Amino acid sequence: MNDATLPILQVRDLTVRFGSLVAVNGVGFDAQRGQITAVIGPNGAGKSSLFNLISGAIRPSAGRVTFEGRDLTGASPERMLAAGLSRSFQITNLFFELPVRENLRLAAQFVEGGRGLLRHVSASRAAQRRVDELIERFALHARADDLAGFLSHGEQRRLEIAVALAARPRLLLLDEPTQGMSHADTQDTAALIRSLVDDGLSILLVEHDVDLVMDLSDHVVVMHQGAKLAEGRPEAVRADPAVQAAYFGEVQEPAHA
Amino acid sequence: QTAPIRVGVVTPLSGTYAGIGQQVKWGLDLAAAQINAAGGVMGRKLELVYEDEEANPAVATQKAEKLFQVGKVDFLTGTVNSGSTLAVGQVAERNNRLIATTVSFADSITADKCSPNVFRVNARAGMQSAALADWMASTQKNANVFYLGPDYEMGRSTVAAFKAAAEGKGAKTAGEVFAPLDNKDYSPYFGQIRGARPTVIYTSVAGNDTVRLFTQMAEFGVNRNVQVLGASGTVTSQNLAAIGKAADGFVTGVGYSPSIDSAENRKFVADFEAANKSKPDLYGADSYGVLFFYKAAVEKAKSTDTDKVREAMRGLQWATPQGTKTMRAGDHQAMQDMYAVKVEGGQFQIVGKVAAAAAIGPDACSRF
Amino acid sequence: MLDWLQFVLAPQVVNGLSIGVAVVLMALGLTIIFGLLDVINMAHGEFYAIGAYAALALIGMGLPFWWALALTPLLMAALGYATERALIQRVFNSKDRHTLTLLLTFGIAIILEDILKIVFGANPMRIEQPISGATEMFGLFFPNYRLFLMAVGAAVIAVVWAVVFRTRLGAMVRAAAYDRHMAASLGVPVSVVYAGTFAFGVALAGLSGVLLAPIYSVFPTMGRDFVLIAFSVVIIGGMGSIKGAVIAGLLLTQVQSISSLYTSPVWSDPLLFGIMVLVLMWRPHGLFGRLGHG
Amino acid sequence: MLELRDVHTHYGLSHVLQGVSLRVEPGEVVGLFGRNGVGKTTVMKTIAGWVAPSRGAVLLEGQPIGGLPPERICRRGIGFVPEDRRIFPGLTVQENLVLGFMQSPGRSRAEDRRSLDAIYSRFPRLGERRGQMGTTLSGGEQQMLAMARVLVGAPRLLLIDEPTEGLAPKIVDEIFTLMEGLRRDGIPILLVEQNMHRAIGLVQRFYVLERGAIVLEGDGGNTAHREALVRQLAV
Amino acid sequence: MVEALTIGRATAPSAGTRRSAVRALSYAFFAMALLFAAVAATLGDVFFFRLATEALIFGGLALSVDLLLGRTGLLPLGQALFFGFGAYVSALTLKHLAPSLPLALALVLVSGTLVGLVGGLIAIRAKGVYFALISFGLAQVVSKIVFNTRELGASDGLIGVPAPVVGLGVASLDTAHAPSFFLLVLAGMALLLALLMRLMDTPFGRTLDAIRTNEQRLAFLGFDPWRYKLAAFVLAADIAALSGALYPMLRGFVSPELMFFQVSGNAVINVIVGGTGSFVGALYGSALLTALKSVVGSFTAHHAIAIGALFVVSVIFFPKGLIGYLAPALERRWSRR
Ligand SMILES: Nc1ncnc2c1ncn2[C@@H]1O[C@H](COP(=O)(O)OP(=O)(O)OP(=O)(O)O)[C@@H](O)[C@H]1O
Ligand SMILES: Nc1ncnc2c1ncn2[C@@H]1O[C@H](COP(=O)(O)OP(=O)(O)OP(=O)(O)O)[C@@H](O)[C@H]1O
Ligand SMILES: [Mg+2]
Ligand SMILES: [Mg+2]
Repeated sequence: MNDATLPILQVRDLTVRFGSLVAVNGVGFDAQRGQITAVIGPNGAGKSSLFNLISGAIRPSAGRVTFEGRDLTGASPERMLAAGLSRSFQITNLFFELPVRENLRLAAQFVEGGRGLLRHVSASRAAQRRVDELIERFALHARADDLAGFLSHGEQRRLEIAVALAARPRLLLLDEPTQGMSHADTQDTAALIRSLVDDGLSILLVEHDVDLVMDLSDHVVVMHQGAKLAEGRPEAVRADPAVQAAYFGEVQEPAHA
Repeated sequence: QTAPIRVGVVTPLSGTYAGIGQQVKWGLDLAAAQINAAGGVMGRKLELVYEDEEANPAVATQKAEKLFQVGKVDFLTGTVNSGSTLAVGQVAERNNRLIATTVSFADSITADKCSPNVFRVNARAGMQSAALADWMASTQKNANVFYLGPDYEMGRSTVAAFKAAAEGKGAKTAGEVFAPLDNKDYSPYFGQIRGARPTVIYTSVAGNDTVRLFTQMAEFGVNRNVQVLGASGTVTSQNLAAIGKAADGFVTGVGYSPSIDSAENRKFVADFEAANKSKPDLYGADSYGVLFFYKAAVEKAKSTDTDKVREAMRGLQWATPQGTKTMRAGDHQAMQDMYAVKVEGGQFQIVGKVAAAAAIGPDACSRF
Repeated sequence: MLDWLQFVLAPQVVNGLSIGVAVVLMALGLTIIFGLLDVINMAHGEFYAIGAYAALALIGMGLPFWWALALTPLLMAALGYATERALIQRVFNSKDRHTLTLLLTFGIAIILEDILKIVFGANPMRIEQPISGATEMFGLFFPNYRLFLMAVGAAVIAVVWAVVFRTRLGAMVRAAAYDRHMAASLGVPVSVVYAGTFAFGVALAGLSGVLLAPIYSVFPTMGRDFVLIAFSVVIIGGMGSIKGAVIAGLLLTQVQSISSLYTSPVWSDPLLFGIMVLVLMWRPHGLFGRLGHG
Repeated sequence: MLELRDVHTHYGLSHVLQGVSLRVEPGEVVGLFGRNGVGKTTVMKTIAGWVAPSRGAVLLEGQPIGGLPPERICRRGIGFVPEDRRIFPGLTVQENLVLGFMQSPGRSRAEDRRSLDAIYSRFPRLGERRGQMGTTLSGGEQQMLAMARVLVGAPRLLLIDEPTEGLAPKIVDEIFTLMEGLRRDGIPILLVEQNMHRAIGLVQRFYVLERGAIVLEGDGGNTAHREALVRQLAV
Repeated sequence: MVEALTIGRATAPSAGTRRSAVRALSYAFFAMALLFAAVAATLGDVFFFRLATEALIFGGLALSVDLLLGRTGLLPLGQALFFGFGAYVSALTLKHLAPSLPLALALVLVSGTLVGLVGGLIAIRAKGVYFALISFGLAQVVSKIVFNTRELGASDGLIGVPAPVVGLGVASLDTAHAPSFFLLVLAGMALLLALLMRLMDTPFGRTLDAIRTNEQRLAFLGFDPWRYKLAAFVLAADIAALSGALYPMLRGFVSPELMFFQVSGNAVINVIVGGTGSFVGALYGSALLTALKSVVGSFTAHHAIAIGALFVVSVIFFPKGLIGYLAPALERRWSRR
């Protein structure tokens, strides 16, 4: 099952409709193990919707999601996580009324594998270690005991990624992780993402920071109006005239209904 | 001894039965004032101590216990819903004191759930049905009765009691329906009632529900050419004004009516109206009477000691506005004449009477 | 069979309809206050009672019923406005708005009910029907006042709907309900909007009180169980949905009315509740979601 | 036009702004830069009236506005586009826009209509989705809506907090083009933006905020100042 | 979202001090209760013992409300259903099976779990206000059924429930003896409180806190919030039922009013006045309000106004409740030293 040559995630013909709007329309692609796959596209192209489908937040109208060879189409978020797939949110989604440390502890609880549910929290050694690791890695020492709601936007974005990472997933879905981060923090985050891959994690990334995408990713999927417009290596995608027209904006966008 | 005799009153001054609690209070206050003005009980004044029970047995027991233990009352009365009377009866047993209800009419209180510490001075449900069924049999040949009750235990048992009494006297049953307590609109049931073509409608709804039921029956013309009968609590002086003309012709069986034609009652009604700007109803009258019951018992026992007073109460005869009552020793149920009263022009008129001995029914208490 | 349709079923349906309109009027005030302000107004039943008593008092002063009908909603709006500004506003911005306002209005309900008891006494009272007589239609006997009630109810519902969804005022109110800061920064006078909305809901409750006083009696706790039905209607229809309140209100009263032909009314509450649970299982936010919030 | 003099702002006990002084002159676009959490948004909120300054003065054309409720500040002509967009969820796109009219009461229906049409031709995407609920828009669409909503009210001064956050390059271009247009129209703007390299080309002057205080002020056109800015923020 | 959090605290108090302040206030509660017992026993009182016992029993109900409201973020408006259920099961057991406290409690626990499970399966699906109103409706329906069931005494309730004697090894404790029963209930509540406070420091308890703050995100952390909510609901039902089981031993009867909204509403009031989320606040609130009602009720028939006003005032001016103000005050004192 953990065949290293097999794509970690296979998406086939994924479709979801909201009323008459087809937000994701027959999208299919593979994400390779140990790589960064980026999904880009204009606003409203359906990227977050695609993430919602893959992570189990919404059920697809049609199509299939296969993770490490297992069919997980329409599975609930907690099953997805149990399978090894975790995500962050474009709109910060934290336990705002709980301290930073507790946000991380909750997220890390999963590494205990459901044991010791009724023992004192301090008995969850593995989870505690994981929390300390994350605080270290995301430089959150100074804010560890503050409520998450009191953090600035940028700090919250960082915590958002840390929380998604806590359960030690094998595939991490990041929805615009650097949104609202300062230039310096964006650079730090890029380095961090790279180090995660070095540690063996596979990443699916939605980003608008094109430089970052070109710099980081191994494979790029371009979405436009719900459908897949192109995919390939970053340079190839960037050179694609259709992508330029739809996304980069050098050419005027053709009128559409 | 000249310290006052303290009588506890646990009665609903708020909640669903606040209207009844009001009559209870008026009756008791008037009686206490008169007894004290006339020299009290064995030279001691009566002092009433009130507690609100919110028509909730759980609150009633707490308040009763408080009166017995902290208030040091010698005797307690005032409970309205039978649940409260039964529960407070237990508290009385535990504290070795006596209580009397002046309102609760569930038969069980002086039958299968009787208690040596509980007395009832008012008429119970069975007595009311007996009087009313008797009147119906004498005025209506081949009565065809439709029953409409509020859908809870009391409403149902009241209907059942009257139905048994009526069928015993040869009446037929056209149908029966139970509407929820606090029902808003009775028009959905009118279809059924019309279809059954009854000559008599008997209802055990009470209080605010009666106002709506009667208003709507008049609105839809359901009561045209039909005799409407009901329980003693169906039309009372509290809701009569609100019902208005729609109540005319209604007949019920009660143990008291302000129109009882006796000197005692005329004086009582006059005093009551002077004190409270309102006519007494059966609750006011029976609550008024209970203090004279207690007074007579204490004076007979020459003591306020529970055992002695209980002995004195058994078989005691005492005067009330509705005539002399006798406390039956076997089940602590007062015996009294029963009346059929009819509403005419907004006034209760007596139209029939059943003697106490015929109305009371058998003694079903086996605890003492 | 035809007889049954005409004399049993048809009157039942039409009577159910007149109750339905009454329930919808109540539910409308509740759902507007909830949908737009996110406040569960536990005192709604008491405001309904106050409406009836206000009319009673006005009529007692010698005014004709129609004047009372027109004046009462205005008085009630003033009362609602004052209540909101003096009390509800104070907890409105707390993060526990739901709970706190629910509890607050619960406290207000207790106080109001007792005040009514002190002022008017516990005994029931009644307002004479301003329109008497009945109309015979298709062999059906139908009181005129109920026909009037249905017409007024329908008109009020239509006006309310139009105001909330077809006017800028409605949009303003919904925006202020969701995000007071952003709305304020767009120039919406939020405090006034909140109080005005609450006042409007209270006025609706008061209006139902006056309209129903001639058929139902007037007493301090009159609103208590009526509001229960209104609550179930609002839940089934979807809290905050006007359409939902109307449809659920009419539907539920029909179910109650027709089921009363066949089953004991003991089952009327469990039936209502069963429907509520089933609807919520199928659609967790009621039939028509909600209008104020995401 | 707008001036902050030694403004201090607290959230409860935490002292976030510790003496901020800045100016925006008529017709001027001013940038406010700084790392995450230094208090940029707090400056905006203080001006817009979402939080009250605990000390110091906020002056609009010489008149104090510090501590006024947001609706009064808005009526004075200050339009605020907050960083998290704050689209009203239960409202359609059109209803969100129509609310913007509240900023300038007393305009005729026809004028409102015209400015709505103008906005739809500037943001055709919003026109297409005018009947859709505001929050079902994608992040970028929501940002456009937030900008558009303030613009329909024809504000005299704009506060814009991170308008390009999460937007595709093409839309970022559009937003900057839009802001350039506003600058040409002479509408003063106070802009918070992380995309410094783009923003520096737009602003005439800029401030750098650090731990609740201004640490650097510079001229957008001055190369030395620009280099100082980059140095300040890269460290 | 963020704005809403500003009021009051600037930085989160370190979890440690907050919890130890609450703990100190818990000790204080039980110390005061024992002091009360000592005074009342010397005076040979019975009424106040019973009243205090009743406050504790309803305090148990309030604890169950706090578990749902203060920790899990679910507002139960029908918790009296389980309280009344426990009371009826206990009364029937004592009356018809055997006058044994352990037997009654065991049966209540088993049946309470079942009923809680059924109720939970119905109510937990709903969120927010819907949950509140569903729980309310559930209690409404069941109380009406009890009110109409002749076998359960219908509106009259059941009277004549015997007070059992509890064997405690060498000694035995008569629940009819007011001081003994008070101490027994006090011990029971202390145990319950300790268990609950401990529970909140387990991953299970912390997950409930997380559900309150952001249920939707929890699913993406590998938890199924529904299961946790159901577990919390059943646990709360058990706590309410066990508290209710003690009631008939105290008063010797049960009546359908025990399931009415009044009781549910009072439990919520107790929690709010005492302070949500702290558990011991529920006990403080219950003690405070029981005492208040007993006093005010004797003065005027319009005590409802007094209670309503207290309610309005505490919601507006002290929304955090007694503990919500005492605990931080205590912390400030500690940190100054
Ligand atoms: N729940 C929903 N109901 C209706 N429409 C929706 C819903 N969710 C998303 N949409 C629509 O689906 C389209 C795709 O949205 P999505 O959030 O996936 O875009 P995106 O690619 O992530 O955009 P951005 O880069 O701006 O975040 C948008 O037009 C949006 O309006
Ligand atoms: N509501 C609040 N309550 C308490 N502290 C807050 C609140 N909002 C912000 N803060 C704190 O105030 C400081 C400044 O926050 P602010 O949002 O103004 O920063 P910012 O410069 O806009 O950051 P970013 O670039 O991340 O948006 C931060 O440390 C933050 O933790
Ligand atoms: Mg997106
Ligand atoms: Mg910011």
